[in-house]
Amino acid sequence: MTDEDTTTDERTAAEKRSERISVSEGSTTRRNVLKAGAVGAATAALAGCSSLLGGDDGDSVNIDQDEVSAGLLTFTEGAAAILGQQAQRGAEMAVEWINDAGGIAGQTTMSLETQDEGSNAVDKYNQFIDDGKDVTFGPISSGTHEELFQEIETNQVVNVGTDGTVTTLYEGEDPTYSFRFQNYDVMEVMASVFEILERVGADNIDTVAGVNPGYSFGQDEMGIFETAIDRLADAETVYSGFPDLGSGDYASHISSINSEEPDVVFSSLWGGDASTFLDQAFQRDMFDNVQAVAGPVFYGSADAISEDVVKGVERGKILSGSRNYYWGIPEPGRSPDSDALYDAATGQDGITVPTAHYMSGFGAVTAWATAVEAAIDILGEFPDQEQIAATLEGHGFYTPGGYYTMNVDHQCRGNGYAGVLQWDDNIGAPVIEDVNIFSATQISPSPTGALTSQNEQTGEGWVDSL
Amino acid sequence: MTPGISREDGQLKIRIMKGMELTVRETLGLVAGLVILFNLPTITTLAGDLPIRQRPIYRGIVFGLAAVGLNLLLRHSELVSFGHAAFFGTGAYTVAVLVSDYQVKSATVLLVAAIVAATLMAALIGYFTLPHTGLYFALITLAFGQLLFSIVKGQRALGGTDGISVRTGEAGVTILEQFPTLFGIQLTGQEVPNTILLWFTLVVVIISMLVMYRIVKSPFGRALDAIGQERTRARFLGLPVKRYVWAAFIISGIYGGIGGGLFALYFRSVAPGETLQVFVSGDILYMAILGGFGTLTGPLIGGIVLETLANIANEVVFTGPAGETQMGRFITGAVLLLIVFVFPKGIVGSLKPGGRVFEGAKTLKNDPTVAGPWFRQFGQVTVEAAKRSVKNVRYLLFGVK
Amino acid sequence: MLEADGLKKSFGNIVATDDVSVQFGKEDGEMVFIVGPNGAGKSTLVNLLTGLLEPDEGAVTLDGQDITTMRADQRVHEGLVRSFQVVKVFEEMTVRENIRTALLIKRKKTGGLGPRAIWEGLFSLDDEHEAIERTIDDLVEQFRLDDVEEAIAEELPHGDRKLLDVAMSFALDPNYLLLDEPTSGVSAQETDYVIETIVEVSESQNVTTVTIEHDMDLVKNHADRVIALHQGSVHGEGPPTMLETDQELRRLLLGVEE
Amino acid sequence: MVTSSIALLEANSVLLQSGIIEGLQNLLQPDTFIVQTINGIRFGFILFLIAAGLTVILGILDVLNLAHGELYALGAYVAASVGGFLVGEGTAAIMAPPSSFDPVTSFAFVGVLILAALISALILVPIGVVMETVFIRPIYERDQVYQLVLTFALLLIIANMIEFIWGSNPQKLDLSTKTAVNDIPTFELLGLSGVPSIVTLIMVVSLVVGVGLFYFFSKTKTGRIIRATAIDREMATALGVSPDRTFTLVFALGAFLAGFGGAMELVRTAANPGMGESALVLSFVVIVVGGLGSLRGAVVGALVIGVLQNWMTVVEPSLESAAPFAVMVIVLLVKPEGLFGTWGERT
Repeated sequence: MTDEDTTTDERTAAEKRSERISVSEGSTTRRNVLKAGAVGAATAALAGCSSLLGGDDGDSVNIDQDEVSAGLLTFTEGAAAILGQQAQRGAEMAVEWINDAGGIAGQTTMSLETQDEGSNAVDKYNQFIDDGKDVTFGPISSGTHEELFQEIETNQVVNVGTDGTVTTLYEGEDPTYSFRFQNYDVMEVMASVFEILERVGADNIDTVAGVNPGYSFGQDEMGIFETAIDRLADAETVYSGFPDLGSGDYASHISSINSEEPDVVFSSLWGGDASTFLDQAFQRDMFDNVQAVAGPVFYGSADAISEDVVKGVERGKILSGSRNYYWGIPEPGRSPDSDALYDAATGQDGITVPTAHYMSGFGAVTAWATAVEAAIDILGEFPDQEQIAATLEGHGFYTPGGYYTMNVDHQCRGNGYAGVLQWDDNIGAPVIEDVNIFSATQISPSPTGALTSQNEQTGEGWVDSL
Repeated sequence: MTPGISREDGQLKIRIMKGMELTVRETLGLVAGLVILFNLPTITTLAGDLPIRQRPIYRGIVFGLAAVGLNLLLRHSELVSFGHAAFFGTGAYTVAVLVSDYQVKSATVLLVAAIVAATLMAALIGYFTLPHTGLYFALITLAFGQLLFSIVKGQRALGGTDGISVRTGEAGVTILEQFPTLFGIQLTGQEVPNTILLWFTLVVVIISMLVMYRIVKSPFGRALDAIGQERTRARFLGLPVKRYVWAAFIISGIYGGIGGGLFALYFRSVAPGETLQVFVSGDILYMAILGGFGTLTGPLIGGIVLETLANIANEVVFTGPAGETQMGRFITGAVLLLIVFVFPKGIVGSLKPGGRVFEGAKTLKNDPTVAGPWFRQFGQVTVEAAKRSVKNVRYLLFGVK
Repeated sequence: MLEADGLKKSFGNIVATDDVSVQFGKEDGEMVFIVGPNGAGKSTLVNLLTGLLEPDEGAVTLDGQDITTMRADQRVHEGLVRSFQVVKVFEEMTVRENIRTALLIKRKKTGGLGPRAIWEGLFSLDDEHEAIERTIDDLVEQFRLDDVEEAIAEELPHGDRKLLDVAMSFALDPNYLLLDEPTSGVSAQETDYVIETIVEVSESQNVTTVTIEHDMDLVKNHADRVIALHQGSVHGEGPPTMLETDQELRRLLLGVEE
Repeated sequence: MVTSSIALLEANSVLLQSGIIEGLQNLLQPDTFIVQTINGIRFGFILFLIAAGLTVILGILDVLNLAHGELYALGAYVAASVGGFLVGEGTAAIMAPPSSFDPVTSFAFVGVLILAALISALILVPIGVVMETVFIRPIYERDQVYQLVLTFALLLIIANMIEFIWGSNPQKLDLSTKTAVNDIPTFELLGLSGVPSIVTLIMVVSLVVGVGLFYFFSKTKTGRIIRATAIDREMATALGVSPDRTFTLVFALGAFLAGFGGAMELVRTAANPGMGESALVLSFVVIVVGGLGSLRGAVVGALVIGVLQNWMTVVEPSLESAAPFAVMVIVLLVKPEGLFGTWGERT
């Protein structure tokens, strides 16, 4: 127990903050340093509109809501837990920072309960609702997200999705309560496509191949990739394989690629599958037969990718995307918030480096909390679900990873990151070097923040029109 | 012969319909069960934090209905179907496709369509499985089930692995208005519409159970019993064995189709993993055995229990070498072991006269001291099994002296 | 007329029946016994005659129709009925239920066993037909099973199970009844009783009964005609006195020379 | 957004047709054909190791062991731990993977790797014994549905225990162990690139185990006793054979084979939570195609399914997972007893 616990409610959040910082300054332990960083970053993270922090002048409104409870659906079990664990830790970290800052608007603390979305996810979601959760976050799976979407609209409690990549999720729909922070798959595929064009050059690409997971996500990604690479580089797809999720066997696909010798291989394999695929491709000399292998989500399995592969493959041949977040941007040292989040995350159990999924959890919580603050600022009281939903539409906010906008189509957009996968001996994990930052307008149909009439253009239609 | 009360061999019997007479105990169980099910919404609200939820129980009811159908083959024709998800999935997908592609919204029409589709599917698959019995029957039904699963999950038009939503997707209409209707009532919103659909489902289930009762007590049911017990003899008694088994297969498929159709209406979304996959078929089979495949209501109760159990068991989390792990599958497995070794007649079968729980309770009531020997016996069996394993491992590793 | 012409059937290298031709009249109440040493092809012949096996050569005709073209239930409808060497009754049913199952076929008068019967069957209970219950009463009495009529079949003594098996065959109202060793496994005292009951009922119902039997005394006492098989061929056919006069047959059957 | 699913299905099937012809042309290019066939054979060998245990247990014990796939998965997980301990970088208790090819050390390393696989498979033997003696033995005489429930219960328990012990992240050996094997030239010597030596290793070792299995059943006394028990349980008992011990031995053998298959597969790929389920379902296909209870059938079935599935990834990837079941259905309809079935003849 530290003396923080004895602080009384009369003091403002700012006072508490400064006090804690001073406490940490007096100590050299790692934990306290982390905490100092964390608090600094929390200020920034929640300062999307700096005035929202209210309370700075000790004159906050009384919003009569001491606590909100949130539910997070994510993969805590099974092969996909490699992603879900990051999302969960990210969301937990965001909640921790918010509470360290005294809560939303300095008053309302958050609690977070996590459930596995692997089986009967919708049941668990409804359990959250039955339990009276004020907000829900998640899920990761695209199939679950589609199912959940209509439940959310029925229940009328705001949900901010962490992932759920399908392009079509909100197309042709008119969602009110359902939002998605990350992983609109057009964005990550287009980031990969532009990365490929940048590194290999459109003129050097005649043929492409794909190995993507054999379910809706993989088929979606490959479909978008094929269209885009055809429009932008006039390249032909010579091979397209869809191995089952978790099959662990890519021999036949790699053999096919070796005999076709395409210029570029595109693979949206993720988690353990991505690292197994890279291992086997390495063993079968696939990298000798192609100019580049690009994976929009390779970096999601940063913890599992083999050092030998990354070191053994010619530099620049493995291109990896990192969706809407990469911890190395802005460069370490240039943003205290980003550094603080990195330090805090790597201090958590089971996280070597925070990946885009870490940010999907962190960002979803931040999106909601900052929107609630914005609403409180306007209303002077705690908003109801409809008001939160209305505020979230078009809401812009900062995270340590950068600025994001929740568009009117309920799809959040931010910068996309992609670069060359390299090994870093210092952190014992792969990193992305020569990172290209693609702006949201470059890689997605709707321009950031602009209040265009919703869904006038589908993701697929946009890619097709390039 | 109208409903009424009669006294036979000194026992009070309650006649529900012609040929259907229940003991007082059975009647009380039935009434209690129905009261509980019809009042589920209230009960789950009162339960508060207790893990009693309507959705898993509903899932149990509709899968249990499929298990009741499967039981017609299992109990009477003694054929083990390992592919019953095919019919459940057919019913569910029929509803989903009709709603999303053809804007059909009437729940009753959808349910009839699910029955028709399941009938056709069962007729097709059944025709090819007719010559087989025993393990081959199980494996060929499994093969057809997995074939259907593999095909469906590869169809983009059916949403692939993500499946499809059970709503029309009409433009300019809110999501809530895109869902099916029952007798003109919009089946949306959490509280009331789900309750209406639950009640409707329970009525469908009651009718289905009464029909199944008539089927098994009819000459046709008798013929199925005969075919199951001694197929060759039945053939040489002039029973058209294949035609009867085919008919039974179709009827059992229809029950799967109704279950699947109701599933789609309630959960509003259909995906191959939860309606067509081989382990869904397995679950339907285990529901029948868990509840007691020698009984009419057993499979339905087995369904409710298995789903509720899985729901509760997953709350149990142990911390192992690799961190926190949900122990749901372990617990479900342990319960299935218990059924195999201690209560082979299943839940309902064990509660009936002659069943283990019923007789055990009677003995215990007469002489409470038997509990001691029971525990001792259980201990002895466990110790013996352990010794046997050790001995066998020793034999294998070091040879027999 | 049940007629076999030049039946040949082999299993691998073993010729079970070789050029066997036999005839049986329809509903003439004749008691025919098939005799022969083990491996003579008696059971194979019965299996061929009832369509359980298909001959390699030759044909079996029932009233002029080749029986391999008929379904098993059609053969029963045409009056060709059999029992098995190993008792095949419905073990988990009572005696009455067993016979009631056999009597299902009687429903041909009310719609047969086709789709319509299945449909109608769903709307009637199994024990509704009074006429059928009376027939069961008669059969149970004829086969002296009345004191065990509510017993589960698997709990009956072996002799009673055999009788039940035969009673079910008679319930089908056969024109030709083929019995594969109805006394196998039955105790010596019960054997007489089983055979006598069969003969009694056969005669009263004018059923042509073809029985495989090992007990020569019984054959002598009850047979109208004897067919002797040896190594798959018909060794001889004639009245039961044949068993006395044909020395070679006596040697084959009894294994002794006098 | 809403399109008639029927129209889409039709469009789909037209696409499929043109794709299949093109795919066939791709497959029939000599290099592709040879490499894909070798891949298929390797997969077939692994499938054989799994299916052999399943089919022998089925043929002799008359039990369809649904937990068999989990024994395979368990083999892979145990091998990840054992292999990591024996040959892992930094943890190597025996020897670390050599960094470049050198005949003596490289082959010695392969030997240690095989040893690790053998140890892993041996660890499964007592597990198999306990499964048989404690759980399965009491229910031999019971209705077949109880066997299905029992072995399914064991499946659930083992799968949950695997997750309890190893978690849900895939487990694999260091890539350097694989590279060390791949550095040894094998198919390259035949002028065929694209088949890493690890595949050769898996094929050779599986082949040796497979031949050993046939030798065991046809030439050794124990093997003959097992076969005699399979053919006539009563006769074997009369000859003084203890069926109990035979059954335990057979089950332990099945567990060993499945575990060994898992361990060999781990050398090439990673152990993951779903691997048991898919292996189980594919082994069903193998033993049905080959004929229930037939070891010869398992060989043929495994190779047919393994090779066919690999060809299918080139011809029409979307049919990859449906193809085995389509084959199974066709075989069951045309030759219900399987290609080498003897099962149907038993009563």
